[in-house]
Amino acid sequence: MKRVSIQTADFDAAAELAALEALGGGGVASFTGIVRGEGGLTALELEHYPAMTLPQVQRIADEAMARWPLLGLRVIHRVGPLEPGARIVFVGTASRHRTAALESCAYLIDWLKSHAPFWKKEHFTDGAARWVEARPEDEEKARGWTR
Amino acid sequence: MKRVSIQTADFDAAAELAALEALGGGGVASFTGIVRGEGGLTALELEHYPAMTLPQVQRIADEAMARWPLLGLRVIHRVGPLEPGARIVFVGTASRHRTAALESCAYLIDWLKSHAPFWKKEHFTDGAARWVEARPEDEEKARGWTR
Amino acid sequence: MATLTLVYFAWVREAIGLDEERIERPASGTTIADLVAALASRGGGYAEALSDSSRLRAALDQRFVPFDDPIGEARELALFPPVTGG
Amino acid sequence: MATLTLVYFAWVREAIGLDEERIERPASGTTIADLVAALASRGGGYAEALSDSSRLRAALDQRFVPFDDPIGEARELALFPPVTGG
Repeated sequence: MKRVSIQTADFDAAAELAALEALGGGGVASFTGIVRGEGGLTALELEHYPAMTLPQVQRIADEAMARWPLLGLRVIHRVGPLEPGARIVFVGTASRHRTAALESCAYLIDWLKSHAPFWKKEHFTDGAARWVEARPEDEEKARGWTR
Repeated sequence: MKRVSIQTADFDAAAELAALEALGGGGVASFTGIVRGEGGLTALELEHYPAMTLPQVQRIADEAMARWPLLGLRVIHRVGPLEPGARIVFVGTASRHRTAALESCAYLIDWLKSHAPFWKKEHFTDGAARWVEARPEDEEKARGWTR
Repeated sequence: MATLTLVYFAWVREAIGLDEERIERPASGTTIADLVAALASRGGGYAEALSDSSRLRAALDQRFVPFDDPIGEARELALFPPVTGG
Repeated sequence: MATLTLVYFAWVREAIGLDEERIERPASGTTIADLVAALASRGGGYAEALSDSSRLRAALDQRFVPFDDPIGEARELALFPPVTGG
């Protein structure tokens, strides 16, 4: 199982986990990213590059499938305006081996952060808006996997 | 939030994830261990050391809370007889930072594997039974966190 | 005449004021850096968005590429800030 | 007379045929290794379970400890194989 979705709608993390658990593996790892509501943030807007996003995320997913013995992998990335507390991204992996599940989950989120064409804009209560700046440590983290 | 349970009953991984997501952090990581049903396995029996288990798992949880900036942490470990496909263990962590959530989740499961008083016995269709042997790489993995 | 579609995202899009535009495709040996410098020299929002290429990333036909890659026969060049998804 | 409760788990418990038993607590300087060797010399299931201490782990009053630790004033010694939870 390898499923990748880019969508505006929310998703049911429980159903995604259940599908991964049903693959018969020994371990399921997941990561869910949530919009933080700090500093008067009213909305996080996610822009993306539609022609590129899905193929690029699929490429990252293929990379993970090639690198670890996975029974299944699920990536959901939302786009559009999101409220504080909303889910942004879900990565779930299932494997016979816990290390493969955990590592591939971390790999996928690190690569989504630094190698998928999404951009975040923060909107605040006072009307201000600001594009989130990339953090150099995110790119370093992704590069760490190529060592 | 820091909650640790040792129980025979199954648990609702979705509800656990939802509680962690509601803590306002940027990321929630989880790991769920599942009984593999290979080689004619009919049941996995989990024995533990009741007087020691909960204090010891709490100690591991405290260690994780001290080491990473976590908003919350949830550990559930089941004991008793479990069928193939059943959940054995759940570890969930929430943090403002995805790396803290992911690393502490991996740390917790590595330490539960090698430093909590549980023992697994496998029962097979032909009536045979066998105590699972500890894998040296599990102890090494846990030791890796002390470097 | 071959055309090259330029697509812009995030604050690059906002500064230029366009989602995309078409231009005549430059000679195939032209690098992305060359083209970006030419676009920046238009001034205004272009200069604002494209003058400092260290703040920019590029994708050629939906593949991330370094700025010293030639444009070749590509049909789409995307210019944008470093990505911040996940 | 102070007593020491011995508790056994997994195949150690099965080989000995007991969950736990009480013994007179040895002199406080006695190490776990000393006591385990004495228990193994009882023969039968004890010998089977306890002769090869490299296959065993111990907890003294619910704390994992190495085999060369003295028993001291402890009230409970648990003997078991390496753990396999998680």
